[in-house]
Amino acid sequence: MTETEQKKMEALREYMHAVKDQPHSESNLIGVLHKVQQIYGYLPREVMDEAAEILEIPTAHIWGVATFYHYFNLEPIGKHVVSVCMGTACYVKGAQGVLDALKKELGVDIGGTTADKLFTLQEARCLGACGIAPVIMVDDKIYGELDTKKTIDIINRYRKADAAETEA
Amino acid sequence: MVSPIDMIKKKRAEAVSRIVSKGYLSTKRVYVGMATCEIAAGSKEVMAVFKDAMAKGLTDVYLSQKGCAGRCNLEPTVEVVEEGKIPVKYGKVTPERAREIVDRHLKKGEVIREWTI
Amino acid sequence: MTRKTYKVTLCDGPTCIRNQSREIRQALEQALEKHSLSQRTEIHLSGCLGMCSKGPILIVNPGYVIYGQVTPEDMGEIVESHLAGGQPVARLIVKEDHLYNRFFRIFGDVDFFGKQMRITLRNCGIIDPENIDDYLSVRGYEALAKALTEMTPEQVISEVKKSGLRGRGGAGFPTGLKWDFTAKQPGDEKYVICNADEGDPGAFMDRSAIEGDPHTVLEGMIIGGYAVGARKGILYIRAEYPLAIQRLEIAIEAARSHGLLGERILGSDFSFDLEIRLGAGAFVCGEETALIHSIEGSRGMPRPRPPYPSVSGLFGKPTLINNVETWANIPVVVLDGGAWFSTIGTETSKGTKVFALAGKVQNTGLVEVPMGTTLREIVYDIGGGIPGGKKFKAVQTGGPSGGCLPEEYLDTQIDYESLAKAGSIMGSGGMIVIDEDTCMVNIAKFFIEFTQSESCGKCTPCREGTKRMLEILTRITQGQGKPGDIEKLERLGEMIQKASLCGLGQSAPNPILSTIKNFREEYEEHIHQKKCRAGECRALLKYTILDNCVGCGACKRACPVGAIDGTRKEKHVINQDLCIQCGQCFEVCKFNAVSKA
Amino acid sequence: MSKTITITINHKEYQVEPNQTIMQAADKLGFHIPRLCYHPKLSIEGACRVCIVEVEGMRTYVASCAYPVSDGMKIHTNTQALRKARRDIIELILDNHPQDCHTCERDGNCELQRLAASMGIRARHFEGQRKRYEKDLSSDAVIRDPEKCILCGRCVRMCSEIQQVHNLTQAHRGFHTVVMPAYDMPMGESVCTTCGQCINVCPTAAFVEKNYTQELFEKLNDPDLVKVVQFAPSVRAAIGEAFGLEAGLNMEGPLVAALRKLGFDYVFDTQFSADLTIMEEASEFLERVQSGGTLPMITSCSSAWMKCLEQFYPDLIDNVSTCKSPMSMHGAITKTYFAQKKKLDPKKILSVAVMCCTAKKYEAARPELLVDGMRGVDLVVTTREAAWMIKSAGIDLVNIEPEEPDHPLGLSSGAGAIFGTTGGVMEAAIRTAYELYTGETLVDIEVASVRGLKGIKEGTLMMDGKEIRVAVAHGLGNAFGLLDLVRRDPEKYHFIEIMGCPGGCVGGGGQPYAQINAIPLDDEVLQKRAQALYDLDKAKTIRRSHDNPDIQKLYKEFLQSPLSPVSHKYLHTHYQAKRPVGIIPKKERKQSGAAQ
Repeated sequence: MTETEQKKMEALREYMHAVKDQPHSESNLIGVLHKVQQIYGYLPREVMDEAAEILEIPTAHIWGVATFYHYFNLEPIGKHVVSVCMGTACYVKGAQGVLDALKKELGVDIGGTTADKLFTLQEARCLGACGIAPVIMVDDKIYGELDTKKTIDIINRYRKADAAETEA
Repeated sequence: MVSPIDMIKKKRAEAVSRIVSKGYLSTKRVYVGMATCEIAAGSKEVMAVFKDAMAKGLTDVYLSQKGCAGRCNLEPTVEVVEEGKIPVKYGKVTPERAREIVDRHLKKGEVIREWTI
Repeated sequence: MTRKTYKVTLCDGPTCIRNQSREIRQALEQALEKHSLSQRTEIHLSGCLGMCSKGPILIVNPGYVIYGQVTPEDMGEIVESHLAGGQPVARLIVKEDHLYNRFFRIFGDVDFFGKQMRITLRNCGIIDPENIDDYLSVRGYEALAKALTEMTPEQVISEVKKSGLRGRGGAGFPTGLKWDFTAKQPGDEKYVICNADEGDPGAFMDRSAIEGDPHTVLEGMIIGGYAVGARKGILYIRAEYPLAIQRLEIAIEAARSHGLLGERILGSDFSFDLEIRLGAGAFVCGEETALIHSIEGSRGMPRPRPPYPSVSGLFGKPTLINNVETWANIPVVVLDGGAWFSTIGTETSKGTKVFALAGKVQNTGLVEVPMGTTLREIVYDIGGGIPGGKKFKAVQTGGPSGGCLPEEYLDTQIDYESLAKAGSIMGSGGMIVIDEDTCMVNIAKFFIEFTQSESCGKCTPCREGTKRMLEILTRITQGQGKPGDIEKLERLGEMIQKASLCGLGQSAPNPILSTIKNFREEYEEHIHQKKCRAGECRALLKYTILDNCVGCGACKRACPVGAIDGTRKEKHVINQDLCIQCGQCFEVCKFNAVSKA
Repeated sequence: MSKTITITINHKEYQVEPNQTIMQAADKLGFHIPRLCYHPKLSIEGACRVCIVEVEGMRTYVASCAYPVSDGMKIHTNTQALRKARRDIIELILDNHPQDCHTCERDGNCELQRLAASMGIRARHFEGQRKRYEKDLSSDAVIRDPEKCILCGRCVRMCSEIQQVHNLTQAHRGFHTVVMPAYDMPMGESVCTTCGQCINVCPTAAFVEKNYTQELFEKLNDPDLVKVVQFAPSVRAAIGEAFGLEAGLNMEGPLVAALRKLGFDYVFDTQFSADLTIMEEASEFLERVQSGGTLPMITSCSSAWMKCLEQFYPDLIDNVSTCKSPMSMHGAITKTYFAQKKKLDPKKILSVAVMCCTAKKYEAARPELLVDGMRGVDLVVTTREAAWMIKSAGIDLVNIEPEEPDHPLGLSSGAGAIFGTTGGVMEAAIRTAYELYTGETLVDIEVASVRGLKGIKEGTLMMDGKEIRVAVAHGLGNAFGLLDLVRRDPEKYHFIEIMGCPGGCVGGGGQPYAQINAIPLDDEVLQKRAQALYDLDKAKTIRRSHDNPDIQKLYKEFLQSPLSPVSHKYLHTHYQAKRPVGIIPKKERKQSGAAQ
């Protein structure tokens, strides 16, 4: 765990202790899981265990919640998250092709992380950029009006940037 | 006792005065669309151009953000409002276009017809 | 009080001139002189503002206060009260000001905005959503103040009832009635909830409304809390909307610091506070009982009703749930009255409706139209028709819960009943235009794929039934449809509609059943002739090499299954038994010698 | 009496009570609406949609288990359209279910199978992809087979609402929903207490006990082994149901005879060691009272409760009696005293227990319970397994000539018999403790305050002017409620009986499945089983454990006296705090729990 992670985790612990005595404290579970994911990018089991203890919520219940909501990652994710918008506007304008191209290029299925841990491929519902459909979002940057080639170019740009970073 | 209505009226008057004090009465008011869709289309970069221009001495402009008016396919949008004149709405504004809007419209008063919606 | 400086715009259009606008200007100047405001006020003349029926028009900025049918005699009062005293003259304000506000910003864009009417989105794209001053300046929180000053909770509810407002989340339940039920429940622990878990693929009305004007939603909820006797409100919003969340946070903070949230709001006895709770990617949480479970920190699975949330909702307490658009209408209803609101729209559906217009249409975007507008007006007048000279095929409303309406329904009016009668639903506001390039079987498959993956898994019909429907549709689009498949889809669809636990399941078959009803021949072509007229179903395509093949061999090299044969410089042939319709040959041919049909 | 309302079912008018569901009203009127996820003791799920009915004026069908009746309501329970819809629903469930009825453990006992038959399903229309999951064989007691699961959610509700163990949850969603412990941990490593109540309420074979019948048949044929069996009190009160007999028949004699016919050399009775347990436990209690030991003392007979204690209430370990359960005492005595008496090599003894319980399979494997390095009980089979073995061996339990258990470990008092029902251990202990303490005979030996199915029962007893406060809880959820009281106020009680299963052992996780149209764990059935044991007690001349001559002989010949060093070596055990994956050590368990 990095130092920042530790600090954030400490803050999260404080938050959990603070909400635990409020009425309906168990209702804060989803908020807590959001915070955990913000820190680690996914929900590590030890942290869910800790949440169970502090908030006094059965671990099985937390697991049920964590697996129900697609927003939560149960495994570590890649350095970049590539989300393909599969909203209707994007779909009608060819999002499936973009998704297929990405699957092929990255060699993973939806939810999968590449072997080099660089990309995780996800499906998004509507990213709200219907005007420039079809779109993908890499981390929090949106790329629009895509076709197969443009999509692969974007991926290659990230690869290059990462390679440069590694060298430096 | 002051009624809620009276309180809200006072708040409104104060709000208006704050808006005015921020230069609302400048000749030109520039509104940049800053909703998710606009930002996805690149409006943050556009906003930066206007901010930069003001930092570099562009005066008499009141810059504000606004939500989405619904013109998704023409985003990012920028509006230039001058009192008494027909407001001008630009669509598909890129940073380059924004710089030209600064130079031609805001500085020289020329409406760039081909980019208006 | 410090005197402000204002800009006054006077309409100088022909009608207004006829109605004494010149005299008005004189009277205005005199009045300004009298209050020594001449130096501090700018007067502008404008061209026709298009509000001739309300002319002469006088507009005061900042604040966008529009006065209509003013006379020279009114000038004294306007100057004294508004320009000197800061308070607009209520009796002269054009009642529909928020409807006409748009004119300030739409010159030159009349095609898109001309047929729209903006109530929900009255401030969207006009004010700075992160600045409460902007909202206050456009009569923000005045409805709340009005309710707290001169209305009892019962009167507020009666006004909402009078307005005829119905839930904008899709089902169209009368809002006033819902409020009434919740208000009549005993107990002082009650909740109001804003459902901002907008999840229809391709719908972004709520996000835009919150991002453009978060305070309107807040104000609506505070009024709702006052009306039903709740002290606490919760905004349940998708985690996927970070900007909307951020703006809500800013808005809540600002409202608190202005005494508009918290203890003793605006000095009254009414206390109320708001909290944001995040969704986490589950479409079913738009269903109210699932949403409640999610707020409670559980799996977002619906439960049977009754009891309805108005009786037993969040934490088992009476709970009022409305969606973003519904809440955004409330300040208008309270400020301008239910009677006025009910003049907009049709007999059974009042007010306006926001749609996210997308798909194969020229102007994609967010539109708000009065109920009663026809689909044709939206698609062609506002949307600008189909791009690329393509032919219109259908319009899909209501997202995964709705249906596809073909050309003959284009003159259907937008209201809850008419859309339902036509075989679709109002829904939350997704509107997708479909042209001839889109396969109706495939679009049905797209929607059921969505609902199937969003099914919570609780009830059998939805969990198992949608899976089987998807399998059948997948088969059909892959050329493996069998006689009887359509009937199976109908049989499953009708059962799922009637037997599912919640609205998600009950409406999941709609896209399939409506496309079967309206485009049955496309299904039959897929099944019997193995043909997809839109050319979308790849497996049904047939690739052939035309006579202009030069025999370069590019397709042969590209074919992953070795289905192409031919000697160099001679026409090549595709072995249809081996072809997997991957389309590689079509892609690589530089001579357009591969045809797909 | 509230005013009645008028409803119409299938065109006929009826007067019914208000404030009930359509299903409840229909049940009373003789309309049995088909159902699957509904269970009267659990919260309303409304998930399976099998119990849908048509209510005039409603756009959709409604789930009769959840929808309340109202005046003037017109209900249809059996229209053609409804029948078709229900049939399609069951078909959809079958389409995602293994088609292996013939080789399934619950063949003939399966609610889904019965429903399919009653719907008249004759063809399959919607077959497609079926879920595929591995069986979880990790637990010594409970097997989880997610492929057979139809997601009715009864097990999850049982585990969280009644037992409040919260081991099971529905994970993932939609078509991919699976019932599992936290993190999909193997059952054997989870917080599962092995109580087996999930098995009791499961309509299919998604949860079953780990089956040892084949192994047992094999060993019964091993000529080198001396085959010894004991059977628990409540087995005799329930096994008849597995043979189509009505609930509450005491099948002790036929069962003894059947076990002999199966090939056991000695058929003993766990009621004997129940008496032995009382000797030790009552003595331990008195010692604690007299010497200022940790009080309240809590019983230790229930194996599921033992696991709970170690996981959830480690702070109360000192309060729990060190006595082994009757089954384990029996095993220990079998491999020592009995072996010596019969001059047998204890390693050649096959010690088998027929139990109403799945947790006893877990208990028998606990290393703390080894007897001179051997397992006291080598194999545990449930009532269900025993019933199947008897049937499979062609033995006619119903018409068989009854027989008596063997000596020296088969004779029991009435106190031993009532061990099988909630409150029974307490009652038996009072009978002995009172006399050991006061030296007087307890006249009224039937302790009404600890009988019955109330969740937590309390009673007081005067012993030589000293007030002894006792409490009894059955079902782990009730137990947690009681133990939380103890945590807050340790002085409140002196002696507490805890049974892990609802109703005590008569409601054990290994008891026969509910018969056609019966409800698993139906209170009426539990009461009948308990009554059989009380009747057995009443019919006995010896009704106090310390009056059992074979027990007296055992002490004389082998154990010397209660709590003697020999007793301690063979009849007592110890516990230690455990922390399996997914556990939450709670200060105060949430009452409502999260039922989802």
